[in-house]
Amino acid sequence: MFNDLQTLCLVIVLAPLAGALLAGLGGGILGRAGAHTVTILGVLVATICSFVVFKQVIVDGMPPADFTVYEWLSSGNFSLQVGFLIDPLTVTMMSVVTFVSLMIHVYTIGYMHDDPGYTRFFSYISLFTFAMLMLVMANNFMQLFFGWEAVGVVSYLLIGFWYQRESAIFANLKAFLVNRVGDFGFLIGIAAVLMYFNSLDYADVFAGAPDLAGQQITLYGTEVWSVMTFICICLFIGAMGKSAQVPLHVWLPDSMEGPTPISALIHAATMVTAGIFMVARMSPLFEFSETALNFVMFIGAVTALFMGLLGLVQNDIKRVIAYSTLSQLGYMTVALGASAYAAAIFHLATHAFFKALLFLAAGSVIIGMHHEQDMRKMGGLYRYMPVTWICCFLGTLALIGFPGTSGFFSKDMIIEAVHLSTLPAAGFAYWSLVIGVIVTALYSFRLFFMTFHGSERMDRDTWEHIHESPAVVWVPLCALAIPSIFIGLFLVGPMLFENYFAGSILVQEQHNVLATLGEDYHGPWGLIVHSFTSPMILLCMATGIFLAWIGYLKQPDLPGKLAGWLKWPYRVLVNKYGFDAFNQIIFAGGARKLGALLWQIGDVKLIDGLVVNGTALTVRWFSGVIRHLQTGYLYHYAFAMIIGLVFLLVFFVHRIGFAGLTP
Amino acid sequence: MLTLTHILLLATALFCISVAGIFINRKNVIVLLMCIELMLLAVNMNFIAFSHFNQDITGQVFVFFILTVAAAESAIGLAILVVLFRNHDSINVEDMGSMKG
Amino acid sequence: MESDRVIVVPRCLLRIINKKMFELIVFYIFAALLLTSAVMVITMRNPVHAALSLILAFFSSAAIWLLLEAEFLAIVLVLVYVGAVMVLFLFVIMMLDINLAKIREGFIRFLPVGFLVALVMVIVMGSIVGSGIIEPLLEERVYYGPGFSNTQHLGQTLYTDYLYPFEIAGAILLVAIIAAISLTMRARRDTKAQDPNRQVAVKRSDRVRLVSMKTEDR
Amino acid sequence: MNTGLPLLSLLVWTPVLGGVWVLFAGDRQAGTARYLSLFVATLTFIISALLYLRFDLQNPGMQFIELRSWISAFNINYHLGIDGISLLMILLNTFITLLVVIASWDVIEVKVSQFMAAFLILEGLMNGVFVSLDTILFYVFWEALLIPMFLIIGIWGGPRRVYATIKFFLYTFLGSVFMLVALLYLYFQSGTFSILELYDLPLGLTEQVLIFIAFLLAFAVKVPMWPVHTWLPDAHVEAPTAGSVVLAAVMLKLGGYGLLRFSLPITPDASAALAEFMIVLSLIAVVYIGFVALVQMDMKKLIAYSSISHMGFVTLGLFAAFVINEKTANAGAAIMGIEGGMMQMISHGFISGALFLCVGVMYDRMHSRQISDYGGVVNTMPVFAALMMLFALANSGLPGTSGFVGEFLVIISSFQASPWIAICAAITLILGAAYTLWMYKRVIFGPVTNDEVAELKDINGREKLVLGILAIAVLLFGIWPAPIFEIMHATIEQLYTHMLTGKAG
Repeated sequence: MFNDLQTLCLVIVLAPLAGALLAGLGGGILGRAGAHTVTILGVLVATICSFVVFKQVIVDGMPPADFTVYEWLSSGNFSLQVGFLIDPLTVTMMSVVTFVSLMIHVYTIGYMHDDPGYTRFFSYISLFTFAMLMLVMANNFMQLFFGWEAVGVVSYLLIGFWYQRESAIFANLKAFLVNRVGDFGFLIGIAAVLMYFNSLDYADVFAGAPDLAGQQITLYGTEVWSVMTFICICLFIGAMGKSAQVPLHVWLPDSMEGPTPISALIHAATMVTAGIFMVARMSPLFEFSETALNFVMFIGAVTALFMGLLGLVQNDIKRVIAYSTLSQLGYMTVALGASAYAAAIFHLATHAFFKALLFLAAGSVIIGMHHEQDMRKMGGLYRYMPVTWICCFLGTLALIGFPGTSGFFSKDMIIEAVHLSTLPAAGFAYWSLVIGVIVTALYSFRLFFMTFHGSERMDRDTWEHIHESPAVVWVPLCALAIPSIFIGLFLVGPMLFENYFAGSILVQEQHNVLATLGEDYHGPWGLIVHSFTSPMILLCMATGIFLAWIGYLKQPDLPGKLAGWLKWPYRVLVNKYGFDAFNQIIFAGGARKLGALLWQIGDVKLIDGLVVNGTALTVRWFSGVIRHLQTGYLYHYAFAMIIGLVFLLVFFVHRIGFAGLTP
Repeated sequence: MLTLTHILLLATALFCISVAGIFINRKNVIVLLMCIELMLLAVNMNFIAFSHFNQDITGQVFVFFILTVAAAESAIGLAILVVLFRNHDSINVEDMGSMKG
Repeated sequence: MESDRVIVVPRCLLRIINKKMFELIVFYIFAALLLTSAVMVITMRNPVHAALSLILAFFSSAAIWLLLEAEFLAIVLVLVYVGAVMVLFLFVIMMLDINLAKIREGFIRFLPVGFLVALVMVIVMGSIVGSGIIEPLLEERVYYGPGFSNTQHLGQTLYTDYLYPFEIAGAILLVAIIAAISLTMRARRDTKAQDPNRQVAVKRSDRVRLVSMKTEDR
Repeated sequence: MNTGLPLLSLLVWTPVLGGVWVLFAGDRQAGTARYLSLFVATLTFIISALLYLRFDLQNPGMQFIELRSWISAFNINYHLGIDGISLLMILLNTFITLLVVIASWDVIEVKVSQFMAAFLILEGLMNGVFVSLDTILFYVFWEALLIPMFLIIGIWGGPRRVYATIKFFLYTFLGSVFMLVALLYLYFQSGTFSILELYDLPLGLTEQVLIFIAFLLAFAVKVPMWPVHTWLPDAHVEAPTAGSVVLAAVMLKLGGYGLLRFSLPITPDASAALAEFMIVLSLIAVVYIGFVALVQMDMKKLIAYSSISHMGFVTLGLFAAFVINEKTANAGAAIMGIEGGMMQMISHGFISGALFLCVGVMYDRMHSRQISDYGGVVNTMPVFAALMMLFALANSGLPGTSGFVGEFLVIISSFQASPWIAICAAITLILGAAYTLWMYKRVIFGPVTNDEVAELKDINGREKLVLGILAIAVLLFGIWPAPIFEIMHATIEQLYTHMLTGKAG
């Protein structure tokens, strides 16, 4: 049984890797069809195996398994190993990742059909699947970090997939570097873990966490921090990078330069949720630091509200969805801060489905519009692309949390959980999320109305070619639409209130908001009914939809006027609060200036100029002076010799005296 | 009575004369060479004196070698002089400044 | 051993001066000659005269060496130095057409300096030597006597204890010969001698040059 | 201990004599010279592989010892032996030289036999440094190996090669002269030139500090540590590709090796006393040089600066061990730091070598190293771009490549010395990625910028072979570094115990 699981896990991880290697190295031999066949086969195998493991763990109730595959290295008295931890949290992530990835693979056949980098693309996304699985299945920090960086790299490669576009290669470098800033914190966190727990294995670390709760670390002078707070905040900085929380969010909107399937797979459904997953995985640590939880919640709330606001002024269809992703990640982060880890993971799962759906729908629109992404040049598409229209509508409903859709359950639970949380940041977070609901509804329907309804604003040439996308594109849409709507209904109960994550997520009694919620839980229908009986959230949502209807269907010139009236706030939003400009000037420019300064002043002037060449110049100057002693005339040398002789003689006689000369 | 000191003083005087010669005839390479011969002669004188007064033949062996080397030296020195004269048309030391730093 | 020496001196003088005294007189005579000739070497206007003075100096020092029982070296000095080296000097001096006036420039100017240096050295060295602290190892001066062969003695030492240095000295002389020859020898440019080596090594390209010319218009 | 063949002597003299042999092949038979040097390099690599196979992993001491009297008047011996640290260096050296011979197969067209001979002789001499157990023997090899490198840069180098060679030579020579003084002092104290006997020589703290500084001058120049690093960028820029590869991949390791072989065991108390100073220098190298690398316009210079930055981790790892011992007495973490430093040296050998080869590949085609002359190379050289991407990522310390392992271990262990050390060191995570990938972006990505780039041909079979082998090595030791650690573990544990015992009292 155990061995079977081990083999199964290895197959899950290695099948996509094999696919990636075959497609990547043998792409030329396999050809396009061969490449997509092997990669899809690999991911399909991984998906099926994941479902099998999912069934074993969740349905059959198998206890969590933690095993080592091989020893990576042993140094000092530490042994770092590569191994897997299979528990409910892991299998949930595995299933989500592999399923979404499979859908993306299929969708890609259609989307990337005419692209010259077809096989390369399949190799990348399979490689991504491998890396993501390594991340979620890790049983220690080293491997987690491996997966963490590996997904970052694949994301780097994929954002820059169209390497001829200046904007794409700018965006991918930016994404990688911003992620590296997060990883920087993460690595420090890992170092702290090693120092205080003397191990990097989850099992040892989680077991030792309660003992360390009171310990403190001196950072500088007399500044003393709780070790747990330090570790958790460091780790969370990593999560902020990967899950694009303010202020490390700047890379995500730019990452939309990558092909749409990538936006769906990596920058909506899986990679960006790695941070959420990681914090949930580390719940046994975070639970011991309320400071860290507050920090998490605050950052999440800021992201949820303010990134959502940015979505209101974007005109690029993918960027709107990207900002919506940022906002939704903020929701999840808030849930983590409120100790409602299960709710965060639940939202992660539902979000993976409906956001992938939205992205793929957007991709479908983009194909239909011949790679036009500006919403101002769309409109009225529902006539031409009915399937996409319906799928997009369902996705939008799920996104805004319309009662009954999966998004409704997950988002509602988060808001309720935050409402119950007793942490200092909870009040701010709660109101941010509630306002966020209005904003979400507004930008979602803005997108929906601008794209599919209203007047047809595209040019004639494009208009003539608008068509519904091929089956490989819309079948995954439908396949994703189904869980987007229904999965919440089935999972909300078990996942949040029935000890689903027992053993993998730890919540302390005083933080356990979900348990409090669970006391009033009467099944999913109860939740739907509840939303109508205390309709604040619902009203917020309705407000958002109404505003969108007014602004983008009824009076399309209203938003423009509004922007004219509110010039200053509008500018702030269009400039994305100035983050990009700030980073560009202070960090990118500053680093280059500093580098140039250190190089030109430090290396070239001081070390080389003053010390190294300075020494040489001194020697040259000195020898230039004394070389005049070498007149070249024989008699000068003879004179020098004789004078020397005389001096020696005199010295000899007077110093040593006559006595010294006697034999 | 002839003592060691007599010889040594003679050699000293000879040596100093040749040193003075090097100074005075600083432009004439030939005389410079001759002065060197004189110096060597003074040195040889000392060797022989010590050899005699100490009854040790080694001093004379040294003189023998010095004579050999001095002969070789003057042969080469004169050869160089000849070449020099052939190229410069002069043996004036002041005309030879190519080693000037 | 004193009686063995046959010295032709007037008998009356013998009464006043004994043998040692006589030795001293001979020494003074030759010493004076030596110093005078040495001074002439450095002051003579003409290099030929200087060389001749040097020869005189060699002769007088050879005489002093005879007093010191270094007969072989005294003879060698005369034969080799006077006979070979000094002749070489003279030969060179006469062969070269030296502008005497230029050579003598600055003679007077440097005279005081030379004199000063020489004086300092004389004082310093003389003060060492003259103080009498340098004494021979032997208490009494010992003579080898007439039956003793300085040449044999020197030869025995030279060919046993100093065999290798002796060989090296020979090698040095050889090198000096070769060096002197190779320095002064110059190949004449107008010689008509043929070099078979170059003749054999000749290549076609040295002799024939193929020229491709443009065909002329008719 | 050893059976039959004197493997270490073979390891040193096979390439040296082989080099002389190649030299005699002459330029008229360039082909012969090439095949001959390939043969010699392969033979040497096989010998080193044999060494690895016969090496006893559990034994922390010296193995394969050869001891013959050399200059008996001064008690100088021809004393060879290796432990885990030396073995790794030797394997790296023979491996890289083999690759270098293949890589410069038809790149070098003038004076082929001399070029190949220089590399083979250099290889032998470097092996000599790694196997010497006698300080004078060590010193002789140490100085002698400057000569081939001097010639390689000076003859086959770029336009400013004279300046670069003189700078390189004087810098390194200045340092090593001080080492000679220290060695002689130790000889007069102990009457022996044997390194192993010097380990047990009791020395006062003041003496130790002076000796440590003398050693440091020699080794810091080679590593190179800030602020004696400025010879490296110049030397790299002017050196031919193969020269840069050997310089970066192996010669810099001599500095680290010297610290491990001399400074730490012979002057442990001084090392402990000056550990904080050394850490500060290392951190300056990591951060300062990281910023400097960011603004380089010349690819080779950029990689050279990145080498300095990465070698900062080596010294950081070695000296953080002392502070860790002082603060937490956590032996495991301290050893991890030292082993991390070692690993960083090995991996830097692969990665910097590979990156220099990559620049060489482009230089052979375009005759320019300026980043601004390139752009969009991926369009014409996709295979090359993929390989270079791997090396660029490895250079920025991506997990799964060997570049990660050393940095990771050093950072997490130095955290125990002080969080701030780890934080400063970890800045390289950002800087390393920034300068490497920014360069990659400007050179490889983007549309084709000029006609010359448009006419580039992708790498040929030979280049593929060399870069492919390096890629496999980089990945293999990233995914499974355990074998490297097995080799050095016993030795480093013993070294650490010795370091802590101290000998001032």
